[in-house]
Amino acid sequence: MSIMIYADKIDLYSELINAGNILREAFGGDILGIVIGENNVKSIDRIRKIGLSKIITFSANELNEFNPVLYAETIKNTLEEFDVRYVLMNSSYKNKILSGLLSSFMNSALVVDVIRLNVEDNKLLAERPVYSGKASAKEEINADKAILLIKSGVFTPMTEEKTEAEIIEKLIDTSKVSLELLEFSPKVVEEGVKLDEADVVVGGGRGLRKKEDLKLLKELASILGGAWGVTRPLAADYGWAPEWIGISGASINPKLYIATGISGQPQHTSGIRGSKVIVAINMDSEAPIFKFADYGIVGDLYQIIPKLIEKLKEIKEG
Amino acid sequence: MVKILVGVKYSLRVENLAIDPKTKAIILDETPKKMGDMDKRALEEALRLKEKHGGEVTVLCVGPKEANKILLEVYAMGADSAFLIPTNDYLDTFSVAKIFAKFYEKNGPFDLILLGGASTDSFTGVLGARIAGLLNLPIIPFANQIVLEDLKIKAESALDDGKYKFSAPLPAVVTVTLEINEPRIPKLKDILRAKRQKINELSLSDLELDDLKVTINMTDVRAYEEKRKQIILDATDPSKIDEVVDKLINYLREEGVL
Amino acid sequence: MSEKFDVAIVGAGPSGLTAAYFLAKKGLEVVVLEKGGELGSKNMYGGRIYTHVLNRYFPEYTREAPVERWVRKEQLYFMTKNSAVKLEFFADDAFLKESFTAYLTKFVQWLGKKAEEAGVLIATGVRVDSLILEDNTVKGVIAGDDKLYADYTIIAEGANTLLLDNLNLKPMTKPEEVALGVKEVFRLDEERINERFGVNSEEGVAGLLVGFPSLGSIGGGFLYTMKNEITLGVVIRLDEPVKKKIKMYEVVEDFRMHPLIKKLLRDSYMIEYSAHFVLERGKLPDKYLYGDGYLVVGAAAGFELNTGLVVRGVDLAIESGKQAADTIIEAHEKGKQDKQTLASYISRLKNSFIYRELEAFKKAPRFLSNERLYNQYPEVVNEFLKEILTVNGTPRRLYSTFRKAMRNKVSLLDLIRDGLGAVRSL
Amino acid sequence: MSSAEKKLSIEERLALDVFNVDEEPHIIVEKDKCEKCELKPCLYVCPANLYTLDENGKIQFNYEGCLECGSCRVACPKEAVKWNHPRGGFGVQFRFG
Repeated sequence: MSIMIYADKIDLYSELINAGNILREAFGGDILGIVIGENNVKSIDRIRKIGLSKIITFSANELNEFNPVLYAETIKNTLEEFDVRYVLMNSSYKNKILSGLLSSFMNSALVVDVIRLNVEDNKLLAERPVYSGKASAKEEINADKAILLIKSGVFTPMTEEKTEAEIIEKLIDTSKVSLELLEFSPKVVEEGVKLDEADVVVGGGRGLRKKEDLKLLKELASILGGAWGVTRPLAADYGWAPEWIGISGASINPKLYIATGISGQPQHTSGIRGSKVIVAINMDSEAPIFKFADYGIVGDLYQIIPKLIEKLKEIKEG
Repeated sequence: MVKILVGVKYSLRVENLAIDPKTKAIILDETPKKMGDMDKRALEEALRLKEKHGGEVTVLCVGPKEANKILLEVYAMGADSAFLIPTNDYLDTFSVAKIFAKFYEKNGPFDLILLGGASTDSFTGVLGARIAGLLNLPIIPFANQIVLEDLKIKAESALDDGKYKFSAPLPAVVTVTLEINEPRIPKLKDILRAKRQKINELSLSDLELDDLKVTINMTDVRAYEEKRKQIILDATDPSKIDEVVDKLINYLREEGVL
Repeated sequence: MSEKFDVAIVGAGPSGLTAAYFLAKKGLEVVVLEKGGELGSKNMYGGRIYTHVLNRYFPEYTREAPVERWVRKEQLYFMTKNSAVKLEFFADDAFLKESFTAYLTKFVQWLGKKAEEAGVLIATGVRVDSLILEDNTVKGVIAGDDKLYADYTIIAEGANTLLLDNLNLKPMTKPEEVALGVKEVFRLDEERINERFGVNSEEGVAGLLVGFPSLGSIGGGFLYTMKNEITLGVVIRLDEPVKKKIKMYEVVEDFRMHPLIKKLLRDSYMIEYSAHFVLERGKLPDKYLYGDGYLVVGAAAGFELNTGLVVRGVDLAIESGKQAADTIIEAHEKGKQDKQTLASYISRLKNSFIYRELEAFKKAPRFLSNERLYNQYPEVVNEFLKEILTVNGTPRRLYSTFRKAMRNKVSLLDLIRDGLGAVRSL
Repeated sequence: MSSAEKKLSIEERLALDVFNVDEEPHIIVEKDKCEKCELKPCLYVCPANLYTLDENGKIQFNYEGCLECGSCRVACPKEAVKWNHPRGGFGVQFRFG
């Protein structure tokens, strides 16, 4: 039997191998890697010495862009050939679809968004956040086979040099696949990050005096590589932005949310609960937003934000 | 003419999760519920396809008996028939997928299975793919636009790294995002009509699934402490701003969010 | 699709559902239109239902209705900021079944189920925007683009009378005619509630709190024990917060921070916050209660009784629903919808307890709008008791202590006047 | 679920309630009328504190979080509050009403 690792980004194999090691210690077996697509196969040297015993590669042209049905067909045969019991993937939308298809084929359990993994009394236990990240669920795997989608960043990358993996190149017949990819348009990063997907969000409220002042938010957001947003009045009443953050608008789950000039009405705060860290900047020390904040600055946002931008720029530039 | 099977979930309202303040356990019975947000859009999309091409929309829900509330809504929106498979036990997505697959086989043929991209509460986002896997059908996931032409379904998927335009022959599974449409709000007459429609109940035995076995047991669901640190820095005195901003940056570094 | 019903009822509260139930029992085609997505989701009140009407119309309620606790103890608190004087009435067994605590949300769901079983069509999630007015006769309702025709329309929209006001079927509600009730619900386990209030699991407490809860304004606080919760809130006349420049959302929390209340609520946690109108004006003049094709029932008609000591609504609502049903059944048999025929609603009401009791308390609003009742008397009572109960070696006589407590707060003349006023109004 | 030991802000309390917020506001405030209103009763009667003053002393209003009591409609002396119930099925949903 063996454990298989598949990632849709080459750098994530070295994280997943550490999840694989937990399974290997408990259940034995070899850890295989499977790499799909020309570009990924080209970078294969980066994962050659992380502890994979074999790396199976597929580099047909048709595999360069994601096609869930085609990718599932590609992996299927390998699963049988190597008697794979556990599959580890990074948690992404693409892999959710891929693993869904594969798990039906394998007749296996499937857990996505795993943030903790351990084995107790020969039972595999996985933990994952549920209910918009408000709670965590412990799930006990009750099947012989399982696919686990691990959140990136949960396991530290393998840095030690291990024995070099054997490379097995494979071909696949793509002609019978029913799903056809007509067009792929990669995400344009410069276009601005989407509020609900951003790692950092800078929000503005009625403390902003005029529409032009939104440039403060935009500048701060861009230096942090994040998105900017506003509260409902600014969007719906003043028309400064097409959408807003809050109960009737977008719910956000960033690592960092910076609320500037926002008083903290529940209609807004219920949309920011998913944020890991919340910073509030407001003139009014009594503003309810401070109760929802990890770090609050009482003061004038027109002085504080420029200073913050200035200092972040210094850091960025060296 | 398209025959569409739509799946809807009786989902928890996660914004109103009932939590025991001491144990942090989730009190599921007390948490209000609703039709899943994306499921509702799947139904809306099915109704729009039916309005355009003719056909029939069948809705299936696996959940507790109270889920008939949302099936009433399903009828009010315009579905032709609604089925409930009442179950109080926790079912993993694989079991639900098996139920859908069996229903599809027994009550088909269907041209299309439309589902929400992910449920509002557990948000796993794999059900559609598992059904497609079991039935060996093509899947187009997380679609934010659907076109049906020449017995083919074309849809645009919003995935991690960009937009994918897929095309698949019918029958196929398509899951949808929140962006795909704005669901209709039933009118008085729709609601009155819905009240007279029958919610069909099927048991697992009716689907020959008596021995359905879950592959995952949820052993413990607990709310995270929702506590904010509330460290407040005073920068009302402009001369303090420099120092306060430095402090903030340090805090954010320690948190690992910069 | 053309829909036509015998009766259309706007609002699935206790009055509307009772009317629907009795009409359907007589074989009429009845539809109830409710704006809330689910039955009971827009209904809110303090927490107590008096049983006399249920005994008469729904005797099976003892087995079926979602009773939380039977009220065994009636408590009256006179409160100042830091102290309280409590009067407690412990009911004997006969009194015990006079009222129970319940959530109106759940009670309405129960009543709705009964109505549906009787054949009523209840459509939830329907906001009625207006009434169909043809030839000066109400002929049904309008919701969005849809019209629904009915021979009779019952307006059971509750205390916030939007339909009646918008169609000028009655004069616009004035701020001094309504009070705002704000309620907080606290979860506490059954055993601790029993222990804290000295009751068993079947028995409950109803408390009325005057003085501090409404910050000396006209109104008061209320407290009810549910099975696993305590509901607590304030009712204040709508013109008062404005006069006193106090914010309603703060009043209820200030009240909750009173040392006595804090003790009662220890270890509990809040699970809901809600608000609703309570009528202060008493019933609408007869002429607004009926017209060609329609009747007005429940709180919309002003059938709420707020005497200061007793707050009632559900029993009046049910009774008015029953009387409206009887009126329509009779009119339906005659095949008439006109105002003259429907006027028998008023004579039915006059023969029911509703008018008798509303009549009896007609003078109450004037007595109850006397500020001293809420402001000075709680202070006096508390200070008086504090004085006579304080032992510090100084001898005191009862009368002079009383005078001392009253000093600067209320004159003896006021006291006599108010006392007489109270007697006259009761 | 908030402990009863301390005062709760209106935000904390409203967060306990179930809202099915309609995208279409059910209350429209004609704010120009508010400028001539000295009393501004809405600031005091609203149990959800949805009426606030901005730094220029102008009324700000947000319909989300409305408990649908109707106080602002009745209390407003300038008829500036165009009040309606939220569309069917929307708005607050009491569970312990």
